Amino acid sequence: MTRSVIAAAVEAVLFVAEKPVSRAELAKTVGAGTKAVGEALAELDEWYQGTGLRLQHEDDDWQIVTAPEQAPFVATYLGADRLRLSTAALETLAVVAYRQPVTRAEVESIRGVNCDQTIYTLMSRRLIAELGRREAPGSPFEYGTTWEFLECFGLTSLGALPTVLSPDGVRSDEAVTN
Amino acid sequence: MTRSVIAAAVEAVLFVAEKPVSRAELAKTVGAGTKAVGEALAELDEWYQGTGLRLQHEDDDWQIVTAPEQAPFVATYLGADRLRLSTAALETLAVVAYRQPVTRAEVESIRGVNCDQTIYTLMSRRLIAELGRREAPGSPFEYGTTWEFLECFGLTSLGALPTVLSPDGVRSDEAVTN
Amino acid sequence: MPVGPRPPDVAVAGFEGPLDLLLELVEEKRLDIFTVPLGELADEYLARVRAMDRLPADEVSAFLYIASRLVLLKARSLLPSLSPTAEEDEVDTEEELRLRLIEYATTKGRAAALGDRMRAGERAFHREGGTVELPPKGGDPDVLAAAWLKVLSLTRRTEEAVEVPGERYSVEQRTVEIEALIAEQPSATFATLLGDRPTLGYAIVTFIALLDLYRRLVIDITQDELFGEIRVERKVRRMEGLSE
Repeated sequence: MTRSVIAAAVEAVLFVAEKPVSRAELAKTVGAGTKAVGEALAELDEWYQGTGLRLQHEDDDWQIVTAPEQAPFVATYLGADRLRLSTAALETLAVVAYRQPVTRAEVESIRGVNCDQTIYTLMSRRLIAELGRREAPGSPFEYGTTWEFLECFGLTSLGALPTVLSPDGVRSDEAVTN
Repeated sequence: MTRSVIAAAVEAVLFVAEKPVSRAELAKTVGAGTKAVGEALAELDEWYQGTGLRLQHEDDDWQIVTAPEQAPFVATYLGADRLRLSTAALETLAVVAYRQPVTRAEVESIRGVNCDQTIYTLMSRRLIAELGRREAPGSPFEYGTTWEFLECFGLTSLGALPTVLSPDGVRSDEAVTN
Repeated sequence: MPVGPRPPDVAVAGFEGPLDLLLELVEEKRLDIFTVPLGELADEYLARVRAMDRLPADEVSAFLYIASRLVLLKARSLLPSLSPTAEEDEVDTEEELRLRLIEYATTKGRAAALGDRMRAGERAFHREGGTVELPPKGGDPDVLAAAWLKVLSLTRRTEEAVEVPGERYSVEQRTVEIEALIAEQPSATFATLLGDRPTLGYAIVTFIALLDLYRRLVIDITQDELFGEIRVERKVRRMEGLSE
């Protein structure tokens, strides 16, 4: 039941890391190739099924986090607050999450209302962030979700966003990928 | 290959804890008896054989640590010549540095989120310290940066902190001086 | 829960916005979003807008935009000769509005899915890494300053965001006013109805009121030339018993 030497080393490094670690840095740290590290990460991911831990990643940055099922106990221990968002804020968050990178004007065009307020709310809760400016007239900011967003919603990656069917039941795949 | 429900909960709590947790507190947190928690700890201990993690205890205080065999990789990662802090910890450190002496409630009101964990992290890294209690209702602790903070950031004194213009370009003088 | 100012998320009379209201009408009537002629919803849409007690001035224009498109779609279905101009055709088709509605419905579904996750509270937690014994080194003061700037900017924006425009007009009240005026004098111009230096909110509410009066056959609206004066006239009621 032992795991590969590289997986154990990667696990130890991720355990002490204060923030997500890129696969390249993991490779450098444990003295292995990025391909081997990729396999080690897959091994850990599988290993953590059914345990109190899981592997979370955004692009190629990785971190060990607690399993969402254990949230009540961990929140009790940490004295953490429950996240609460209004329907309006959730709608804006949904547009940003599934359509990122997205500008404020695009969010407003989809929701049909002014979104200044909800965008500020989501930014001050660190759920979304400005990614940079789009090369377009007016150079508007583009927004995307943050690492905290994945953590707050218990998603291991953006690919784990819930699949929601549109009313016709077919255009379900436009998330993220566009 | 799943582990018991209690073991997964105990694992998640020990994972986020940054100091040893007593069996009694674990039992209270996960809502189980001390005997059941003892069995869960034995289960975890066995589970961690051959992985990058270990269960360590002193008397009846428990903690997850990295496996001794992985020490070289951990040292490589941590020993790299730069400070690693999560975004949350860095923001909290910024508030303390520019606004000291400051209470936890003040830090939270400025950052807009709960800061218990990051304050603990910064204290354990000796970047901030309790200065004493404020003469105010509840006598809250006041926090400030340490000598190690100055050394870590290569600052000769707090007066050498970079001047920051606030977003509207006028409130530049609220750092340190107040 | 974060301490500090909490910006209100204003829902307009129970709706998150004009598309939300339109979607609600479709769902309430159990209509098929893909086939229902949207123009058929114009009357009901206007009625619901009229029933709203107070509309925040900064959201009224969005409601007006949807309302006017629905009225146009209805007019075309009643009068096939009212074919769209080439210009309108590009931006103002029923299909485009329908696609927006479908996309909004999808967004609402996604928001609900995220909301379920949020309410279930099944979130992950990371370690802050507090067990490290080595003395820290290699901090970058500029990175620290940047973090402070970010905190400052988030705090500041939240404070600004709390300001809410105070000016509000009621469509219902304005409709009553215009109806009374038109009962006394047979006609008026849009300009006189607006008065001197109207605010945007006042102009929009006045316009919605006119659309509503027009829908209820109280007034006729004429405009002799492009950008010319819009005339509002009391509608000549036909004798009872005669069909329209």
